[in-house]
Amino acid sequence: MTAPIDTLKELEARVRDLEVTAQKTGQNLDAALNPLRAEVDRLRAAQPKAAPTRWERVQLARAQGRPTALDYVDRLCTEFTELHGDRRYGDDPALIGGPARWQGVPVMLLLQQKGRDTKSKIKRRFGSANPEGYRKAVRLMDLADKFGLPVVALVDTQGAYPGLEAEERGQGWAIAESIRRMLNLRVPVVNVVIGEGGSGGALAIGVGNRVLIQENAWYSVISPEGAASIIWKDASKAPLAAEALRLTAPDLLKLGIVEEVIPEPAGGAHQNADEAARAVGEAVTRHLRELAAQDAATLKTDRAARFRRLGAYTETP
Amino acid sequence: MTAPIDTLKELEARVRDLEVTAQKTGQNLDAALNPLRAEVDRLRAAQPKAAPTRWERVQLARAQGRPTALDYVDRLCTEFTELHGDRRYGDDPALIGGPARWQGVPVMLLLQQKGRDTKSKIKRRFGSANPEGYRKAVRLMDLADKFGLPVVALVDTQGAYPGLEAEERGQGWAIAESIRRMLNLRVPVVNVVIGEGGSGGALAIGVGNRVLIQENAWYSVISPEGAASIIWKDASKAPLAAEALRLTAPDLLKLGIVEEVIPEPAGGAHQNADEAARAVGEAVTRHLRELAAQDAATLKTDRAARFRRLGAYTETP
Amino acid sequence: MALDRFFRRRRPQQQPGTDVPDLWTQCPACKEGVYNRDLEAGAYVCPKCGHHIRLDAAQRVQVLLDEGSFTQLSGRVQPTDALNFQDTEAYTDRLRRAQKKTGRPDAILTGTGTILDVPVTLAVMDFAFSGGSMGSVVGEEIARAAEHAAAHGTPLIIVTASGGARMQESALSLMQMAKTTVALEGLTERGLPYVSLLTDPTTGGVTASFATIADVIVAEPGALIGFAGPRVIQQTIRQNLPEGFQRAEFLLEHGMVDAVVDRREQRAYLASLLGLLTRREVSA
Amino acid sequence: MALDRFFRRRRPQQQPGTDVPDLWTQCPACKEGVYNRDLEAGAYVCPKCGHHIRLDAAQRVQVLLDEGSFTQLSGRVQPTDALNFQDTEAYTDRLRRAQKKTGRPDAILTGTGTILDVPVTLAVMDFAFSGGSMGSVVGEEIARAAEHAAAHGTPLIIVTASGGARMQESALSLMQMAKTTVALEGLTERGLPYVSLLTDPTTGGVTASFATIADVIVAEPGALIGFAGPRVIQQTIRQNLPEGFQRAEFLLEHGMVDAVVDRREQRAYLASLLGLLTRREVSA
Ligand SMILES: [Zn+2]
Ligand SMILES: [Zn+2]
Repeated sequence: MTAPIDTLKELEARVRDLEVTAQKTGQNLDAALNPLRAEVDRLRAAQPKAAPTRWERVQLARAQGRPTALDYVDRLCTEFTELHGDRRYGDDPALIGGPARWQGVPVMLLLQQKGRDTKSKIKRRFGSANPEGYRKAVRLMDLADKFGLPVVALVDTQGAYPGLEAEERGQGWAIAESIRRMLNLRVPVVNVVIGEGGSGGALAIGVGNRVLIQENAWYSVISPEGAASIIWKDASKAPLAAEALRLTAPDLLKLGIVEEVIPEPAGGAHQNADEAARAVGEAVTRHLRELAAQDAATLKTDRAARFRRLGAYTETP
Repeated sequence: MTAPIDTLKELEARVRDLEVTAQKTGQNLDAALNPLRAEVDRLRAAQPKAAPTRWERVQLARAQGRPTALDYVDRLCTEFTELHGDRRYGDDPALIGGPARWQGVPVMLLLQQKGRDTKSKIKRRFGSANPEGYRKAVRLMDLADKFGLPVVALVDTQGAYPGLEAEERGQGWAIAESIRRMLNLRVPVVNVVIGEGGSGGALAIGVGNRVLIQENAWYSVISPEGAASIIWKDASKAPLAAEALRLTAPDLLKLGIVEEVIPEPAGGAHQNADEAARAVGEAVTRHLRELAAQDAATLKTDRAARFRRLGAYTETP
Repeated sequence: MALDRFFRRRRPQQQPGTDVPDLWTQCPACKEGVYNRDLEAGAYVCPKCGHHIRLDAAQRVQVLLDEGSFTQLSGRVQPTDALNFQDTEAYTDRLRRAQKKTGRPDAILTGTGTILDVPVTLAVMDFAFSGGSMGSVVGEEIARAAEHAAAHGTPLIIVTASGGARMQESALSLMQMAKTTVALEGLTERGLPYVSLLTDPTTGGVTASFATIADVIVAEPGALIGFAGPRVIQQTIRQNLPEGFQRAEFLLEHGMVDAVVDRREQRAYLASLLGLLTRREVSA
Repeated sequence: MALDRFFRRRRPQQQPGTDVPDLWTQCPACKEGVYNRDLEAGAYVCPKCGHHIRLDAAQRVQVLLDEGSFTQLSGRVQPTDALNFQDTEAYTDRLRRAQKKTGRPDAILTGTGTILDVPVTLAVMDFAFSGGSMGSVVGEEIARAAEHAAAHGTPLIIVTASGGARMQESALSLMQMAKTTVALEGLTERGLPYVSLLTDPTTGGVTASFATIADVIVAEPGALIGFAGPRVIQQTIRQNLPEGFQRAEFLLEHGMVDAVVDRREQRAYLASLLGLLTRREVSA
């Protein structure tokens, strides 16, 4: 007996396989992929709307057609001026940014951008940044600080890029420096996890005054597949790992790691990007407005205190 | 009629040729070179001691066996802890540094190091730094500022390295950043041109509170050979260019570009490195002592004012 | 090409806003003929191939600023031959020739004006004057422009075009790299934006000082930008340089400039950018 | 090798300063036998091949600090299973096993002491405890050590040895990267030096946070140091990694660490360095 949900999973797996092939070979397979994607969307829309499991949320966070950072920027910002380069080595298309007006308010944007079609996904390494990306982020944060621009950072990455050259050029060093720079900003910082929040690569631009997360986004120290590989030596046990990792928005709210969960349209953000963007826009603008009342010193010390207290331990006398 | 000075010039030319060959081929020709060098030294010592021409001074600044930055450090510093790397890309052996005690006083050293034998000269690119060198200098200046260490910078380079990769990684950007960082330091900065001071590559670590120069060192916007190539399309006209460029220590003192000329032993610093080092050590220590009395704000504003006023122009009403 | 030569000879005499007597010009890149009226209306970008024709300082002001908004600051500072420089030609004669050719004391024009109503202080290097080389006058005028911007609370834009430092002033010209950096620090202290616009060519001491410490660095399409010149590098590495090396697009790829902006879009780009970067006071 | 295994089994039980019952140990690198007395006297560096044998936290304290100068700070903060983590083994059982093996609550030991009479605050990660993974306790103890150093005006030294963040605490362990960074800022504000000593292996979240923002970064010879682990990189690039990749010497060459210092010279190196970096007040 084949339930509709299994057909969907089967199709989703085929789409993923084709995307991997496209990435490996560099071929553009959109012609083949797009009809499959459309069918996947149709089946998803038809699914019953029970509260999704953790693993289902992970899949929603990765859903074909889920709005990327630039999809939100397109809907919420005017005058986005992308500034390029780390002034040292290169320009990373996986982590981009620049000044913009967010629903009219001047801000500095930092965006992990996965790409919208096969070609741009490959170019942007599916949002996995190289050290250059984090060093560009530091530079843009310097500008934000200098010109008093609040920072809005949209997090969406499975993690920093685990490449040989990334290691040669100090991936760990670049992430650490980005974390430190963000923690030291004298301007308001609002972060939103809009899809995947994978490990240090996500945290690098995730240490703001307010950390928000979309309803179906995830945020964890390791991807479910990575955890499954370590625990069970079997990446296909990812659904089990997703449960164990407590990586969903409601989990994170409970743990005090995020301030707010931003609702998504029924069936996920990809079902209605405009509606998803309205919710994200409203939440960020509301937090920016609250933070605008705080002075530079308070912004920094409150942010520091927020992260200083995170963690779970007991203490013996 | 072959005067001794011509024999000397002939031998010097042969030494240069062999060094070029060694550099090109990567072979170690010291076995052949060292006897020649010894003879050159002997002939030089025997020369009459008339005030050298500008071109003769340029040759003294390049004399085989002239003390390098590390030769001064060996004689004047204890506890020199070389710190490596720009934390971004690489470690440059042409521009090195770290904390040390300069005649007992804790300082941060920045050194353009040419190399002492053929092998190390090649490794250190004859003191021509890559962007990594200047970025390491910036990092060390950050540490100096943080820990209140005066900076002592020994300048000795024909210029920044004009390589393809140096351009790719932003040679101009790195030099500009180094100039800016040094100008902003809140600690005393003393610079000494100890041999060649070529162009922006020298200025990058040359913008301190007191700029000193050894008697036979030169400092100019372009090398005599470079200027001769541009003016006469003929690098062998370098002696003429050296005259035109007013690049000697006495010239620079007259122009207000340096505060003090440090005397060298008769015949040049290479005739007696210990004596040369005593004079450099004394001068730097004296200036450090004077600057120690100034507060951080004064150090920065005086340094800024020093460079703000340099230049020659008239003004119409 | 006769017309090409004619164009180059004519250009320095053309004053912006005056009637241009010759009817058309040959584009140095695609060799097509272009009506001068179209060139001027199109910011001196070849409408056939997009080539950005080199501008003198007056043309640059005309292309960037709102019409009639320019008020000149520079002009009183005059070069001198402090070193009595011995060359194939006396430095003073070289200067006189360049002054006659360009109508300015040296390779720099500064002033104030507006870009789409955004007030700015503007400094423009003039490549037509001795290859835009930076001597004491260029350094002094750029420093004064930066200080004017800081004192009057406007952003600063510097348009670079330079072969590097001016040999005939030796160490004095070298020091201008530090002088300009000192003056620009005043903008940082006041939280005012400084944008550099790198045009063809920008090399040497200018690249290694004020041009590259801007808050935002914009480059014109195709502009040659670097520290060492291509010939020097070729002599060092003894091989040919790759296609597009040291061009604006190459530098964008290597993370060195924020954007490569078509000259026809620069006004809109700069006005929007400066609007966004104008400092809002961070309370306390 | 039986002796090798025996050595590994014995090591955690050895207390520094106590008599070592077994007479010799096989070096894991050169496989030669070395007298334990010689090993201990030589900072656990193989006298035959120079291999730096991994140390547990107590051994590290013994090797670094002046004898008898150590006063422990850590020990009261205890791990909990906040996520009720579902694994092949309960997280609480894993913790109990590691605690029994090492005799500490978690993978960290902190305290104060002197190095050649220079007072320091010291934090040492213990790779023997769950691969030195960083969870809430490690983060909290490092933060407290940094705060202790800032409050008491001593330099801070952190010795890292870690496979990365602790999976069983998921996002809570991720947040320790930020927590430790916040606490270290207090040293910067007080102008106190922070030196990290990276030992074999240091990877993952530790490399991407406190380990690499030190004023001076020292590495032990041969130590594996990186963000992504070699296996993950190999899966990404689908080719073999070069010899020496991610080793201390490789990182020195790539500009990432200040020095690679032999363990037998670390005390002299650190004492001199800290003496030089101790902030002299800049007047006013
Ligand atoms: Zn054309
Ligand atoms: Zn051994």
